[in-house]
Amino acid sequence: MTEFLSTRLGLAPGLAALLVALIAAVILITFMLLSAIFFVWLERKVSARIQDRLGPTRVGGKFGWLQTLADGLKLLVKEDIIPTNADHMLFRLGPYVALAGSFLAFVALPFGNGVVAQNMDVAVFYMLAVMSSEVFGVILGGYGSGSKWALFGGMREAAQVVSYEVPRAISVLVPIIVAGTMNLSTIALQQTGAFWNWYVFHDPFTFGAFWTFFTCGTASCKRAPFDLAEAESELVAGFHTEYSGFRWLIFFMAEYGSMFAISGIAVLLFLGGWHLGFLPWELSDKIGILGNVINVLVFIVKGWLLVFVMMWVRWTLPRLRIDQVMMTCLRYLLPISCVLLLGVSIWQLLSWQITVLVYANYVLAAVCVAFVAWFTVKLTKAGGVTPTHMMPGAWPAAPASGAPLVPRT
Amino acid sequence: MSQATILFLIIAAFTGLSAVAVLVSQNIVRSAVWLLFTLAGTSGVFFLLGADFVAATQLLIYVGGILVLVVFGVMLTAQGPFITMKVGAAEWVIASVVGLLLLGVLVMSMPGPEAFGSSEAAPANAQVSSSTQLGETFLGLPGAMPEANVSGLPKTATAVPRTRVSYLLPFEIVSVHLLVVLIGAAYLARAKRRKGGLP
Amino acid sequence: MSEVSLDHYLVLGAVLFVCGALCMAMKRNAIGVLMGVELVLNGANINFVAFARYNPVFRLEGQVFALFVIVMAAAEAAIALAIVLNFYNNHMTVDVDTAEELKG
Amino acid sequence: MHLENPGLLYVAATLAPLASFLLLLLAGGLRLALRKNRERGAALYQMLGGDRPHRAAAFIATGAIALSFILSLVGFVYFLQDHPLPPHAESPHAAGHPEGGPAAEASSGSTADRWAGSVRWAEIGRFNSTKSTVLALGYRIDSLSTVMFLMVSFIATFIHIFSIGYMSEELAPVVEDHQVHTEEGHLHRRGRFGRFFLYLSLFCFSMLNLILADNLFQVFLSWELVGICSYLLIGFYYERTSASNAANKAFITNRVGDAGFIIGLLILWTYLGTFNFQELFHKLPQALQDGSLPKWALIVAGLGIFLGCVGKSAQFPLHVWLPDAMEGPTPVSALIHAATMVAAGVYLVGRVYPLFTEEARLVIAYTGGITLFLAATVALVMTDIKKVLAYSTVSQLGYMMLALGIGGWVAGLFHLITHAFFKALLFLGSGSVIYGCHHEQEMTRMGGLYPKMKITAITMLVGVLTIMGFPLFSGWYSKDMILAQALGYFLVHRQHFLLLALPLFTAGLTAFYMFRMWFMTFTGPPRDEHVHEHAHESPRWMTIPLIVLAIFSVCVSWGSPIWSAESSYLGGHHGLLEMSEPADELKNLKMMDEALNSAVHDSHTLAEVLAYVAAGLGVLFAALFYYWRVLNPADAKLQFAGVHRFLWHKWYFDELYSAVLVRPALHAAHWCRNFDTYIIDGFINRAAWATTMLSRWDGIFDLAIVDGLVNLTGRIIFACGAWLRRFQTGYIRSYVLFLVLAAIGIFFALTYFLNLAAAGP
Repeated sequence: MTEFLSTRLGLAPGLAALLVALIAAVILITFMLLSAIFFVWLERKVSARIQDRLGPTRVGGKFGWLQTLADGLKLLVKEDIIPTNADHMLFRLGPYVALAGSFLAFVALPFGNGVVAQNMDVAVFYMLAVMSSEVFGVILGGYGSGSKWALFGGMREAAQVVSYEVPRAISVLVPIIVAGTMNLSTIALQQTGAFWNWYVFHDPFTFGAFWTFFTCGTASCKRAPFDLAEAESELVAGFHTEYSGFRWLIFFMAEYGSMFAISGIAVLLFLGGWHLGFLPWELSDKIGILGNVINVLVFIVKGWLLVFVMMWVRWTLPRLRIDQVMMTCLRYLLPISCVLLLGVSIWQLLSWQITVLVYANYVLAAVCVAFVAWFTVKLTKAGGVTPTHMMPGAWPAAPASGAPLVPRT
Repeated sequence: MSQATILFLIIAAFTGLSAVAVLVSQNIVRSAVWLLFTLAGTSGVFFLLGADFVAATQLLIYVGGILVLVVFGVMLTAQGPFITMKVGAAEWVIASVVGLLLLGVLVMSMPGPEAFGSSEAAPANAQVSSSTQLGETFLGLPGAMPEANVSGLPKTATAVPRTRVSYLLPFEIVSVHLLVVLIGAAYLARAKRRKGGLP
Repeated sequence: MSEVSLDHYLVLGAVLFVCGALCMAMKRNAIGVLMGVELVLNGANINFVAFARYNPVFRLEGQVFALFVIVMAAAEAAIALAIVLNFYNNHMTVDVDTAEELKG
Repeated sequence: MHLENPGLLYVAATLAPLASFLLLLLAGGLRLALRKNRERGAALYQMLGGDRPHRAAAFIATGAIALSFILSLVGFVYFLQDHPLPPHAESPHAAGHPEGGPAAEASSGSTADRWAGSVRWAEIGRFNSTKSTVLALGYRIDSLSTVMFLMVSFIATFIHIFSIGYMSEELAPVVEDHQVHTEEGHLHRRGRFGRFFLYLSLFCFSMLNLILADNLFQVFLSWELVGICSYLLIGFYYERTSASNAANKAFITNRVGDAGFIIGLLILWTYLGTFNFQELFHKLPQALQDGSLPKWALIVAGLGIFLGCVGKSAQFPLHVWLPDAMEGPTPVSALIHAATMVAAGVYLVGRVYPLFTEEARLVIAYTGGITLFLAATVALVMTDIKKVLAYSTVSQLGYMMLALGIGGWVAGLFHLITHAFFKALLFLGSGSVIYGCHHEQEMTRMGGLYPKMKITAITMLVGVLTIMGFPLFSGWYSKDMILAQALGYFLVHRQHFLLLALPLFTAGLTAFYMFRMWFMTFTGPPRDEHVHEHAHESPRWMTIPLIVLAIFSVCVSWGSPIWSAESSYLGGHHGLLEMSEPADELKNLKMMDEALNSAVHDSHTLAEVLAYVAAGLGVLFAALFYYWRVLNPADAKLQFAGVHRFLWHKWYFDELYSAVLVRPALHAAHWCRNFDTYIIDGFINRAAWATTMLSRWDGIFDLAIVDGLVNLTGRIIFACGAWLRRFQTGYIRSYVLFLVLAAIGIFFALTYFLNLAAAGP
């Protein structure tokens, strides 16, 4: 593209490169914004459904799918308040630092085969590094607010994120050892083919590493049940207590952006990247640009699915205590991830000699498919039934007339 | 003005000014923020120099780790009055003079373009070492190991037989060192009851 | 200035180095001193990586040394922060000028 | 059965109490050592009696002394076999004497060898081979020894038995001493049953060894040993001030006597070079003749040894300790301070009788005379039952000394034997009374005890009658002999009529005060209802010795015929004691006074009559005062108030000694201390001051010159350091600046030198 600009349009090569970079940045920003809008709507609907409510229904016709846009407009016109005690510079700087951390991660995130802003050799490493600096914005915001609630939130965030970075990085190493590269595009291309080629099914350790990574990712995105930094029952609203309007919005964009970035890494490392999972070849190689479009859509849907899982978890599980959060990391996730790392190294060494191990992915994939099938059947069967019999002591829905009111035992 | 030059100028200015801001900033948290920008800029410089891995490491460890720790330390200890920690104007003057002297010395002692022969231009991209090569060097794989030339002898000197060096052992030493240091730090910073009880 | 040369990077490294040294000399806050140390190390790192880029002989050593320096900086920061916390526990401040017990 | 060396029986008998002593000492010491950690040696500790004093100590000691008695009894039988008594028909002091005739010489020599022996103990003065002197430990048994030995071991045995009962209070683990008051009330201490018998055993050994000895040095050793036993036993209740004072008094008083004894020993050693009695007596005439031993030296030696005897036997100037010695337990009073130890002085005078010249003997006689009168008068007014007996003892000892002084060797020693029995009896009787009255010693609180303690009363009456000289009781024989001797002496030496008057008068006094004691104790209405109510007869451990001693007090000197004093088996003509009278030695020294002997022989009947009269008068007055109560003792006391006070204060001897001896001694000590403080210490202080001044000058030199140099060096270095330390500001930031400056400086220096090098050739 740079060549196209410089040769056809006669731009200076340096200027052309800058222009290309600018275009890529705009696309990515737009994507982040749009996905954030979608996520907010999704979150409201998901939480409502999980809580037996309807959620937004009116704005934008059906399903209230313009509700987020309305909210955003409202936030944009709200008064921007900076507290007197706040450190103005840090207070202003905080959201941008957070957003920058989140956004910079997208630079190395491949959406499809070659659809990437900067194809880096150390893309995974880079993304983790950049996303870990997102916390700095939170800390700055928390400290700069001049409020103790915000300070507490920032401190918790700092402790939590720095701690969770360790098991997250180690569990990322597990598929990297299998892949032998840190280039995300290469990793995704290695998983071409049916879904049993995905790294999550590669061996038991990568399977475990997926869950570990996803848990740590949830925690580093400060999503529930690890959202201690904004625990409203304890800290009003945590680090963004004093924020309002646009700056608050930016924090949320950063959060949803990093949610998608984490989901994207998980998809690329474990879930086959942009591959559909049943085609034996790389789609873009066969049908060109259309294949690329399909790949990008597949990738985005996969990412959204994982984001949906995060929301699902958020509205299902209660929040942990701060000491439980730290204990979960240091006492469970860290040893587990270390064991996984050790195990996958040994597995890789052994699978050179014991060829049976190479076929472990079929077994794992089959088991998972069977489990999902069984679970789906169970879910469909249980659907629509008011589970009164699951609540001992509850009255039956409609006691027969004249029958004695006897509680079920 | 190529793209690399522009980028270099932007990033170098950003980094250098941030470093100066670290120095002159009176608020320690602001210093930390400027330090963050300095470090991030340094990482950008590394990217510019083609050292992706070092740059990412710089980001991960410095920005994500050390700096958070620093801010953490600031917040843990930021209760005392900062006013008393001001330094006098005389010190500023002395320090500036000394700093300028030092800068002058450092600039004067630069090797200059003729030091390494034809090095006025950066080598081609092909010669930039990839992170894989770096990893293989750390692992001590025979093909990837560089020739031992840490002394940087000029080419005019008589050729000395060069053996290849491996960084596996130093790497292990450094990792053990890091572990020891972390344990030591945890021990040093563990919660201790202050003598005489709390005020 | 048509092309970026080694000297430019070295000047940048020198600036960082001088700023770090002055930071160590000027900041009364112990954590400020620590920041100065980090700046000095970064200045050195820039030099290492620049040499690695511009001198084919140093191609890998420069980066390796930069990595070692970064790791050492992490260790140093951990220790230094532990020391600062202890210092704070003992002196109720992080002003390094109060640590003058060894004054001659 | 024939023994080659029957004298060894006596040696064995002597050593038996020593074995007992050592055994008890070992056991007691072991127990004391174990007491601190009684858990570790629990078994052994409990076997040794644990915390509680053990009765076994008494059985061991009593068994040992009983063994001594049995051995001495066997030895006595052998002795009698070897030394048949001469028939009565033979004239006195003639060839019939066992050691008299030349024919008997050889046989007696060999006989004497069988009854004597010695071992070398130590050699003294062996500067060259010619002049070395051997100190020997030896024994020599003659009739005096056997009789004394028998008497001592017999009385000691029964006193041991008596003590088992009397000291039974000491068997308790904790004894409360009612006479000692501390802050918490009465003193509580451990029982000392075993210790008592430990001391008794040591005493028995020492006393028997004293009797057995064949040389003066051994006698002196034993002398000191019995002295220390006496000291320990008087101070047995050493927590009581009176007891410890009495013990000290006895000990110190005896030291005065022993000083004389040592002087005598030294003189004899110097001039004769031996301590052996036989050798002494053998060398003496020769030495006197050739003038190697001056007469005055012999007199001094005799008086010196007599001074020792005065101390030990509580004679006139040194008699003050004996009444106080009654602070010890009553069996001790009976054994040591009545029967045996105090008699040792008399025994020694008898033993070395040939050493006393005419003048010395006169001194002895007068000393005895004064003593017997003095003590008897004091005994008149004493109300403490044991004090009465103590003064009685002193008085009787005076009789013995008197008898020895006027040539009645046999009479004196005869009285010694009989007195031992009846005085032991009396003391044990008094002990029984005291025990029965719960340690009440004052006769003024007794009275009417006869129905309560008949055995004690009757046996004590026997003792009183014996001491009074009632016919056929043993005291009658010996006292008659003394009075007869005195009468005979008076008839020969008319100027010494006091030596007759005093014993005669005192015989009456004796009867008076003894009956006074008996009447006050056992008859009449009780003076103290409390004491009377609680009085009881003593246990059998105590009454049996009383009965046995009473029997012996009566019949110990019987002979055949029984009514003739001269025919007493023990002390009569050709009796047992006469066998060992040093008649030959006296003859050799021309000291035998034939006229006196015949006079004595003739005056027996008259003496008897006089004694009867005196004693009868004494009894009569005692009965008038205390039995029939015709006369009131209180009136007498008022009428003779001055005399009574004089006697009550024991002739003011204690006060006299205090004024004449004790206080001057204290003043002298004070003066000596002052001399020490002001003169000697002053001199020393001056010397020290001079030394100090010298060292001060030395010190000034040291400080100024030597230290000055050292300090100057130090100060220079210190100044350098002080200047340099300004650069160590303590501020880290300054150090960083210095560092940077140093780097800059090095850079410029390097550049300069490199340029120099480049510019150089």
